[in-house]
Amino acid sequence: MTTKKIGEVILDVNNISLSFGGVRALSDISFNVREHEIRAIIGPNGAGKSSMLNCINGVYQPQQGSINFRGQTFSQMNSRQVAELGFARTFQSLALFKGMNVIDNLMSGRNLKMKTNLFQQALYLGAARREENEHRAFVEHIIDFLEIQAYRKTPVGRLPYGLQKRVDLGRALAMEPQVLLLDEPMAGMNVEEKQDMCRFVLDVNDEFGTTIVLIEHDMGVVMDISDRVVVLDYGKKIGDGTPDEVRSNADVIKAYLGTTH
Amino acid sequence: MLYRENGQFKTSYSADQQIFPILQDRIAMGLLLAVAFVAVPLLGSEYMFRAIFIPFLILSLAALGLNILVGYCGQISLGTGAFMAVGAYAAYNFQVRIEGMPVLLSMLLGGVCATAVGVVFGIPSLRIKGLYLAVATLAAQFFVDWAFLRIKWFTNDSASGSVSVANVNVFGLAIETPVAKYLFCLSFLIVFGLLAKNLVRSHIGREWMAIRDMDVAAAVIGIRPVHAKLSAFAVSSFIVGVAGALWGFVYLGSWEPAAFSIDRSFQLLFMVIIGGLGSIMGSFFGAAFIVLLPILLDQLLPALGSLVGLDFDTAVVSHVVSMIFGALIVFFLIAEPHGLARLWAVAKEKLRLWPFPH
Amino acid sequence: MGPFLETLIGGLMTGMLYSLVALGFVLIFKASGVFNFAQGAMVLFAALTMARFAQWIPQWTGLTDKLLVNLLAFGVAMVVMIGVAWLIERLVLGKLVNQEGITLLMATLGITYFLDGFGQTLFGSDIYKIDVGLPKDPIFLLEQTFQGGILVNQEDLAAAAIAAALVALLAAFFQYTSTGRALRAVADDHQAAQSIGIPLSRIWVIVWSVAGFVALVAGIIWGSKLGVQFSLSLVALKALPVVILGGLTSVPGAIIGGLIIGVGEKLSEVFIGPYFGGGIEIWFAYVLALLFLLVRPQGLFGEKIIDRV
Amino acid sequence: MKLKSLALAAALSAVALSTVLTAPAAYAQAKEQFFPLLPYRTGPFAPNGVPWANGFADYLKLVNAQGGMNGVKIIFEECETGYLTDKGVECYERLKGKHGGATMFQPLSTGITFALTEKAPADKIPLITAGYGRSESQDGGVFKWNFPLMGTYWVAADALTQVIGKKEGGLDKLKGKKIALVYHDSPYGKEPIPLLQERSKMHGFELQLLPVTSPGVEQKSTWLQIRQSKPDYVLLWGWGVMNSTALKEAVATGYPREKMYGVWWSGAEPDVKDVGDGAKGYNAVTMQHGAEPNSKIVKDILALVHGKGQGTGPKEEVGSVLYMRGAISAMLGVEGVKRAQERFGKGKVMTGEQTRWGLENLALDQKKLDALGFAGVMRPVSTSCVDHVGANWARVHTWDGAKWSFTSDWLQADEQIIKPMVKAAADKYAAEKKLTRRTPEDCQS
Repeated sequence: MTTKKIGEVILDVNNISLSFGGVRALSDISFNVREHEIRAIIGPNGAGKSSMLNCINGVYQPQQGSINFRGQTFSQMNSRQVAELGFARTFQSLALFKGMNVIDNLMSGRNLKMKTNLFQQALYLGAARREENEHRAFVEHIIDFLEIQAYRKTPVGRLPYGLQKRVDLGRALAMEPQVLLLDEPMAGMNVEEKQDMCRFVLDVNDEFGTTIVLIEHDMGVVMDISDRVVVLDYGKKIGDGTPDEVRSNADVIKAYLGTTH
Repeated sequence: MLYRENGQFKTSYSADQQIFPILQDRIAMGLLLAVAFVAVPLLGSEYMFRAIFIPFLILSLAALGLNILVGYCGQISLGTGAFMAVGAYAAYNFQVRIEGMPVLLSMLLGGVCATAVGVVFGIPSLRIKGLYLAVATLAAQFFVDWAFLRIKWFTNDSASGSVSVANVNVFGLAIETPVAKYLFCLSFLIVFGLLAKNLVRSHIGREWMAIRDMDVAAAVIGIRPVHAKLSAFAVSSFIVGVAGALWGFVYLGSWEPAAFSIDRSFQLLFMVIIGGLGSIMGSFFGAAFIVLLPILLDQLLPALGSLVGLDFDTAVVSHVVSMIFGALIVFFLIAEPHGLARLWAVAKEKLRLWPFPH
Repeated sequence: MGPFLETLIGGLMTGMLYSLVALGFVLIFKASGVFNFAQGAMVLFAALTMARFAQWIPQWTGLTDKLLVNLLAFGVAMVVMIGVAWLIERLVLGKLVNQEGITLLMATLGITYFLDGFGQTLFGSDIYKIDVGLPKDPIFLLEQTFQGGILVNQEDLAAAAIAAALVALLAAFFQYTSTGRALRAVADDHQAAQSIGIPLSRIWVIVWSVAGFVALVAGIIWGSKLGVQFSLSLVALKALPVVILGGLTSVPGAIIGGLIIGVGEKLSEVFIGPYFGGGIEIWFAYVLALLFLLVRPQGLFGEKIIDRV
Repeated sequence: MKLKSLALAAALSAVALSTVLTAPAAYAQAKEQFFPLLPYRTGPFAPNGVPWANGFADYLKLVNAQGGMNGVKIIFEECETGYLTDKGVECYERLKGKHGGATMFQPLSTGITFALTEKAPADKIPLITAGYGRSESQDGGVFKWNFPLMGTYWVAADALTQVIGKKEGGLDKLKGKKIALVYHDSPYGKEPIPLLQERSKMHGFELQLLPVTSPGVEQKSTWLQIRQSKPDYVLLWGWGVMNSTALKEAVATGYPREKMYGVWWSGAEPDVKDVGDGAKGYNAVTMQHGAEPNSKIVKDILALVHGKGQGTGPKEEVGSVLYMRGAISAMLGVEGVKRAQERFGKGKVMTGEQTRWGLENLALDQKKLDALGFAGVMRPVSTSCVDHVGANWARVHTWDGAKWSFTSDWLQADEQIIKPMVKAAADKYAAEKKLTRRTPEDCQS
């Protein structure tokens, strides 16, 4: 991991504030993400971690602040745009397409890249068929990578939780993202599953060189795999730095490490 | 025993993405088509064609259209009848106003008009969801009903507001005899069924299902809800509109808005529910079920009644029919939310594994 | 001016009745998250029961006192409606817990068809009379100010009064009785309600019974206006735009929505209708609700929905 | 899972069964003439549909009880349409082949009539639409198979204008008057409009059109409009529950019932009975039918049908307005067959084609009517190749709070007005359908 070269800052989050009705979810959050790094966001429940990600990929619209990605500045993101910029994301509470099987879930990740129009698809000849096949081939790589070959045609609703998490990751990878946002990828997993997931995350990071922003509860995991960590508490940023710095940060200890989770 | 897929290895993705990946299914399908195109026309009685097959085929088409919207894209609509009406009346106008207009073309154009209307009434779906949308689509139903009653232009100024079409013929062949009508509708259904199947297995279909299953996640992977929902409304209304044109031109021959009333919308919705939400096959099952059941009961109940010595008058029968309908809807929603199509799949699954339970 | 006021008043009266039906929707939606399409069918069923028993009781018992007969019939109808509520919970809702709204909506469509058929099989499909002695003749106000005066339909007046009273009653029920509070708790959060030991199934039976009661009252009023007949079940279609406008979860919404729709529809028909050849009120109500939704998707008083991920 | 397989079984067996059952038994009985019935005993209009159907059935039973049509017994079968067009078409298809073929159809619905008008010629089955259906179809030159016997809605509307004219003391007095038409918003309700517009042009009265959305339980705004525009008369083209609602609203807005005139669908007991006194003074046109509790025919039916406990409906209903309507409609069908037998052989079973000739050459003079027991009930009917209506006489009856009783003598619709309209409409239809008028030779067939 030490061998990995961390690049320039590509994502810069400036003074984001978000509130629902009266409730402040995030107040004045700023942090940045370097290319190829693994950036963790930690914090107790309700600290606003997921809201942070939701702001980045346009599910929520922050009231203040701006997000800068590779020199382009956005005050508000829209999901489509973000996806086109090369962001992909997984969800804390699974957000798979329950009615579809594994392949279709992963294929849906390729949607942005599929260009044939409605009529071509209706006829399903030439271009449309070719397109399907190309992307199917790519999806098969991901299936192999995540070791879920056996479940290709299973409706994801029927898969065990751990595997669903993998499919969720797979769908994100299918988008060939530059930045991968992971919302508690290991929540609710047993030790083996966690180890597998860690392996996948690290492999993605150095095989494809994908930049990763992840939210995680499990301190052990976070400290092991991430290069830098942001700590949120009650919507405020209380710490930012390498795992070691964060570990020794007084506020963080008070707010977070001290408490049990 | 014959129904096995082992030994059939897929060597290409296209092979794996076929509509019927299993050889036996393809054979069965082939046989079915042969029966539909050859055997039925030879054997079926006129009553069967006029009273069962033709309405069945046309309503299956409509159900297919509705299923794309409700079953695949998850946008409930109680206004299907309206879109059928638009298709029918638009086709009628193309027919009577443009000299020498080929019927086939006017029907498709009818579908196009339905598409336009469908998209307009689909726009609310971008703002409002689920139950609210259901009510919004009722607006379409009532408005369209009214428009065709009130605006004389649509009905070519016929005094009574009901319209009738001249003898339908396609490429010089008159669609007059029951068999001709049957084959006409059948080919329509098969073509559209195929196109619909292709759509739902390509990326547009995945967009629809993504929106249906988890719209936020769909947005995050770059699917535009606007595009997905409106395209679903468009495709759905097009098919429904063509079905409407067929219903008017081929089945009724002469009609009034009441032929596309809100009851029709519910009937179609039931077909989709009972047949199977999100299944092309299901649309056909559902249509068959809902077309046949009342006819069957109509004739069965009095017979049964006379056995036990009471005679149902027609009123009681039709009330009982509506009771049975209601009960069945509930039954399916509880026992098998995916409808007959799912039962079919389950049966096939069992057959494939037979004699082993799992 | 006179005609306008007249129409306005007429609209308000009708609106009151719409609210009454809409109320049924809202109650059930609040407590069980079910968009109960069957409300109209319940109105018909209740009214049929009432009408027929009001007719049969004298035949069987020889009772002649109209008030007494009506009361008895009312009692019977109420019992029947509670039975219906119980059966619905038992056979349908109980088996569809935690299903999506759409599924439940469709289930109630099924219930609608069943009740329509069942009611007419039991009670026949003729026009039946409910006579609870609502006054029929019109009264005229301000005859000196406006030539011809302003017509007010006494029957509507009475109906509106009853409706208003009923609403007050229900409001009180929700505020001050323990059951009412329990219902509100359930409405706010099913899990929470269960955790503090409120059995959902019983709550649902109660809510549906209350809705049944509302349906019965609505049925009696509409019935005595129009005669009890199949078409009564169509008043549900008139109430839909009301609930949508008012917001599915709000009792005041149902009332205000009802009034808005009632007035809007009558004014539109009387003053705009002629330019379109008339008959516009049925869709006008819906379009009104629809346009409103585009501005405020959750309706007038509905709670805002936030997607959580 | 058990449930599921059960459902599957049910579904499959349903399909299987139906294919067996629904194939009509196309064997011909000896000496039995098949009369199909397409009533609606359900839905919003049931209250009017039921007595009609009962009268129809009872009359056929009476004919059988009296030995049939020159020895040919009638068998009949009902198929509930619920007034739904597609259901009606299915019924038609189901019944037309049965029992050696349907003699004729009486669809009892404008919508179904329109649909069947397209199908009947191909199947060679005549359609009797006595008093309803499409008005232009009285032109036998174009509508070979339609028989709107004893008048159409145009005849009804024309008669009503005349009555009102009389009341005002001459049609010329209608100048400057205002007549409102409150109509059921459907082809049925719209039928009278062209004729009334014609009349209003002639006599210079203003015609106000007030559509009521089906089924017509919501009429407040309609009657508020009437209250504001204060028409001198209101014509009610309503139906089923719409009629009683209209009367109630009239009471509620204080519009005088004496100035309301209904079409015959709005002028029967079910329409007024639950309004009771409120409807006192309300008038409606009748097309040669009406409450005739004392006529011979009613006595016969009571004696020979209900007397034997074979009555279709309740005894009290016999002789009521729509019951009589049904009975007369049935009678016309039966007489059509008898007339056909005169040419094609007494005591034989008539085909649809033969019956069509019979209906086209009906000659029901007073003598025949008296013999049938319709003395005083109706006037002679005689049809021809060009004229499929046979008679255009009507009377008006009035509700006195308890029963209907006639308040006008016989009126005849004005052919000078109707004829050209019929011809124009029929030609338009012929043009649309690319039909040519029948030739005189064809009339002989």
